[in-house]
Amino acid sequence: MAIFITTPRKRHVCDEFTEPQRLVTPGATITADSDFMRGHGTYMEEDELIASVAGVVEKVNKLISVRPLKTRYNGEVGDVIVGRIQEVGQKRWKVDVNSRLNAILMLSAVNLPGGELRKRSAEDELKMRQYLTEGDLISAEVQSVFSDGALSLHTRSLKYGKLGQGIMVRVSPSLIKRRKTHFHNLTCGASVILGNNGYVWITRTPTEEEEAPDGGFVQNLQPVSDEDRRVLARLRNCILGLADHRMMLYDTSVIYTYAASEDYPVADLLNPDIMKDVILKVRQQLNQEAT
Amino acid sequence: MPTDTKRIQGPDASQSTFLYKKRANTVQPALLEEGKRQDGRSPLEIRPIFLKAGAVSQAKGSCYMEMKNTKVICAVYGPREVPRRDGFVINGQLRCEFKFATFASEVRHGHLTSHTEKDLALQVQQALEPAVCLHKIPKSQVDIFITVLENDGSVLSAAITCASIAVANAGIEMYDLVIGSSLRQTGETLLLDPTAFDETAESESTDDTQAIVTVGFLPSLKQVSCSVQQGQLQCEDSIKALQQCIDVCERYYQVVYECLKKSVKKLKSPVESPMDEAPAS
Amino acid sequence: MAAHSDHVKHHNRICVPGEHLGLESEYHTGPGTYRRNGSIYASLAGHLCSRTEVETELPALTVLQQEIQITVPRQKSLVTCKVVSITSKFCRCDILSVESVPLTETFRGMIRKEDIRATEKDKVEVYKSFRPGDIVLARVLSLGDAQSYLLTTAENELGVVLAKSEAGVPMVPTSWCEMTCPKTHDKQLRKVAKVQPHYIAYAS
Amino acid sequence: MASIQLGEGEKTFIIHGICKDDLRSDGRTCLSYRNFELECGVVSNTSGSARLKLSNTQVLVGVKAEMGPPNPLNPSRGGIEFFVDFSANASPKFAGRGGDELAAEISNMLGLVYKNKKMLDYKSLCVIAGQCVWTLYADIVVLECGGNLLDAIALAVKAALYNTRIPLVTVHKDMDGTEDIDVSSNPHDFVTLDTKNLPVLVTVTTVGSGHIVDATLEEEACSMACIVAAVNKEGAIDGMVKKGSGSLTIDSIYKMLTSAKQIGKDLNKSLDDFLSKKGSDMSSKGFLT
Repeated sequence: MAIFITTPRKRHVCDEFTEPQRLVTPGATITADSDFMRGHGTYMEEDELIASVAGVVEKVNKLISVRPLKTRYNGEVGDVIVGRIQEVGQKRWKVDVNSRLNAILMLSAVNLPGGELRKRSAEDELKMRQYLTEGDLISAEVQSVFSDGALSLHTRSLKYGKLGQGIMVRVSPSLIKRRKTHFHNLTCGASVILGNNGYVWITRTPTEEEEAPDGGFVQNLQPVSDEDRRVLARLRNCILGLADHRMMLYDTSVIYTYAASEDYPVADLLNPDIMKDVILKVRQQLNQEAT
Repeated sequence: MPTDTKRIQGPDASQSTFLYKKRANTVQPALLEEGKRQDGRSPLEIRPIFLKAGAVSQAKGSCYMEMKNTKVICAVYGPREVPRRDGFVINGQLRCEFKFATFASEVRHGHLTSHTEKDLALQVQQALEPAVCLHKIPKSQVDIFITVLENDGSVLSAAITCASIAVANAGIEMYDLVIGSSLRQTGETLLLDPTAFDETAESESTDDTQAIVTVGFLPSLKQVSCSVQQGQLQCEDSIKALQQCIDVCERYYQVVYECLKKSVKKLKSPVESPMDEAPAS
Repeated sequence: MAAHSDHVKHHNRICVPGEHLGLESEYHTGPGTYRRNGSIYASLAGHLCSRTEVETELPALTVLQQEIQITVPRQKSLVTCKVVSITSKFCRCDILSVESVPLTETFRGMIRKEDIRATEKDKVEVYKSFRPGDIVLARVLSLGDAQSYLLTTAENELGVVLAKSEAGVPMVPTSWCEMTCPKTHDKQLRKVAKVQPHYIAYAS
Repeated sequence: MASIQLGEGEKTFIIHGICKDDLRSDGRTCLSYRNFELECGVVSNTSGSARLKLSNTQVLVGVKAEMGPPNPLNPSRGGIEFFVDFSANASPKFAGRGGDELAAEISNMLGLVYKNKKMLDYKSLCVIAGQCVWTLYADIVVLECGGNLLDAIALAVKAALYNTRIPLVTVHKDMDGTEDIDVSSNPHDFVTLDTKNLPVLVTVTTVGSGHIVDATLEEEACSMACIVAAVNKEGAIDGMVKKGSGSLTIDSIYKMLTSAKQIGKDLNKSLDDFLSKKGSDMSSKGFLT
């Protein structure tokens, strides 16, 4: 089996890549006009509005803010996130959500096995590690944001809960396009959760009889079929390819990339040159649609 | 090497006379003419071993092991609480410390733990981990301290055997014992249980393969928990050497078994035979 | 805590970890043994014995080391501990022994306010139940977190078994929630344990 | 390694993929190696250097040749010393002394392999027997710590040694018999090292009942044991260590070693081809890629 060694390749800038309109660096003056209101990523000094992060200036009426190019996840209420349990504490789990601070999932904010409206007993408190333990992945919704920026999560809906077999990939949270839904059942037989925090969960779409409303506490550890596995692996490589080329992630871009990648075997997608071709195709397709 | 300022150091530039003695000599063959080794053993002969469990009275478990001039002592303490900084670990942990006494080898060892010693400690630890029922001692750690009193080759294998007996002696639940053995291959010749001389001896022709293989073996599970090969071997020879080592481990098993049996008996009636020497079959 | 009615048979055999003892179809696994591939193996070096608790069931194979068994606190085990500090929400203590086995090194434990007693949990106050220095009999609730084990005294038999007054004399329990100093006749509040005869061995 | 935690479901998914379907999460088969980027001569102040990027793992190796008194045990032989530095850039966990234990483990493994006299022509590194020899300091900086760190380091070390240029020295005898060392001032007077016998390390990781090479961090998290074998271009095993807290049967060790041997031969061939084409190339693209 041949192993290819290459010299480092140049970061390719796509021909059709248009530089964002107003790119600023920290310290750059955005405006000296005092009519505007100060938004995120800016500060005032001597009547001038100055950027505090590197990013794109956005203006909504009088409000000026800078959307950072690369950032940790800044949660907002209602966001769908995918997170990993870091610590089991007293009546709460600490969850890594790619944010500055670990998010908190209270025992009272989860659906426990045995009914939605069940009262939480002291026994549940002792069995917390049996429900969710260190390393487990969950999907959840942001319930509230604390004053220090830490998030409080909840999984009080059957679509949220513990995640079973599948692949988790990390991308930058700024690449996730905000949509009405972040749960997508794709036609290829897989489901993705594009977490607002940049964690993407790829799994097999469960068949109807499998879809048990248990919040994922009973895990199906049966082997996934070879076919499904190939689909998931392809999807993983596609999503990472999109992220590598700084393309926004949403259902259409993922579906297009998946379709475009089908000319190649899954493992070949690891080759940056092939991936580049695939992405180029997707870019053209998306541009065509936009016009 | 960092020096310990609290102790009186020898002169900076001192060297052991051993170094000069060695330089004067030419290459010594691993085997003497009549096919015997320097210490009179034939290549496939192992040294008699002496084991005594419970050699350190303060420790939870301990063992002393002697293979002619290789002398190793091991003490086991715990299980005790895992230090706070290590975070939550549901399973138990082994922590191993390996130290050569400063006078153990021909060249003096430093007081501080060297990289080699840390590496040996890790090897022993990883050799024992599969054998100890770590889930039975949740949130706890077991400390294993190994001191080599005299180093005449095969220290790693001796340390593994010694440590596993000490852990068993401490009454910590184990799936199996771990027995170590090693061999030295020079060209076609296999030297079982090599002495320090055998380990460094060179064969006449420099093209010959020269390797030391050490194995830790779980005799009941029939699995290998430690395997270190130093030097070059062909893939097939490497496996052959491993198999050879495993055979030696099985030969040691009876001695280890008797030693543990005696240590259990002694707990019942302490006036039984104080020494339990059992030469390897 | 083996009941005396058990039928214990000593096999007069010493075994070492990993030694094959018998088939799973013939025996149960008792302490000091484990099962693998349908067989039972020893996990300790010690004497082999089999114990039949119920006539109809298979006998359990056990390996006993003559010396005290190595133990660490486990879920549901009975522990003796010494109170180190109290706060309004919980009480911290050092676990001194597990069942009847004294530990060479202590483990950290914690009794939360709500685990102090079984009834009227909301009226419990930590300082009215324990004081630093008290010797307490407790049961392990769970392995807790990285810091400490979670303990409970929410049983009549559990609670303070030994407390010293300010005069330095062991106090005498007068009710389930009060102790008196025999020297100064000072009364102090405690969650007192109703000491059971078979627990005494553990606490001593 | 810089370990990560995985949930039960993720682990099961990875293990089934490897044992059942011979298909890993990124679409590779069990015994396929990822392609990687390699570049030689990246640091100007070294005698030889190389940078290697294997997916999320990135290492930089600089070799400095220095002269000094020899080890009294081997007076007429030069030597090589390894030092691994886990940059805190790779993970804040490595700040301070955080990476020391892992670093010692890796440098010991390399030391164990390079101790063999046949690796390098240590005799040619001798300037004046008993007085002055070359010592090669191979310093390894781990810039990014993804999976399969050990393999990446060994590959980069071999590339850096290929790239190493040792200044030409001549020894003069004075009238009174004392020897004088003269280092050539011409930068084009140098000798290179013979790296044809140098092995690469192949880590074969057991996952469930199968084994894989070039494991990712996630796959490493599913494994209890692995063997690290040094394999040279002929496929001989130049050293082997079992790592991790699991145990293996002799049959699986045999299978793993056979896989390691095959992969090692392929790796060596690819690397040698690459180096003979690009290895002495000193024009570096640097880090701005």
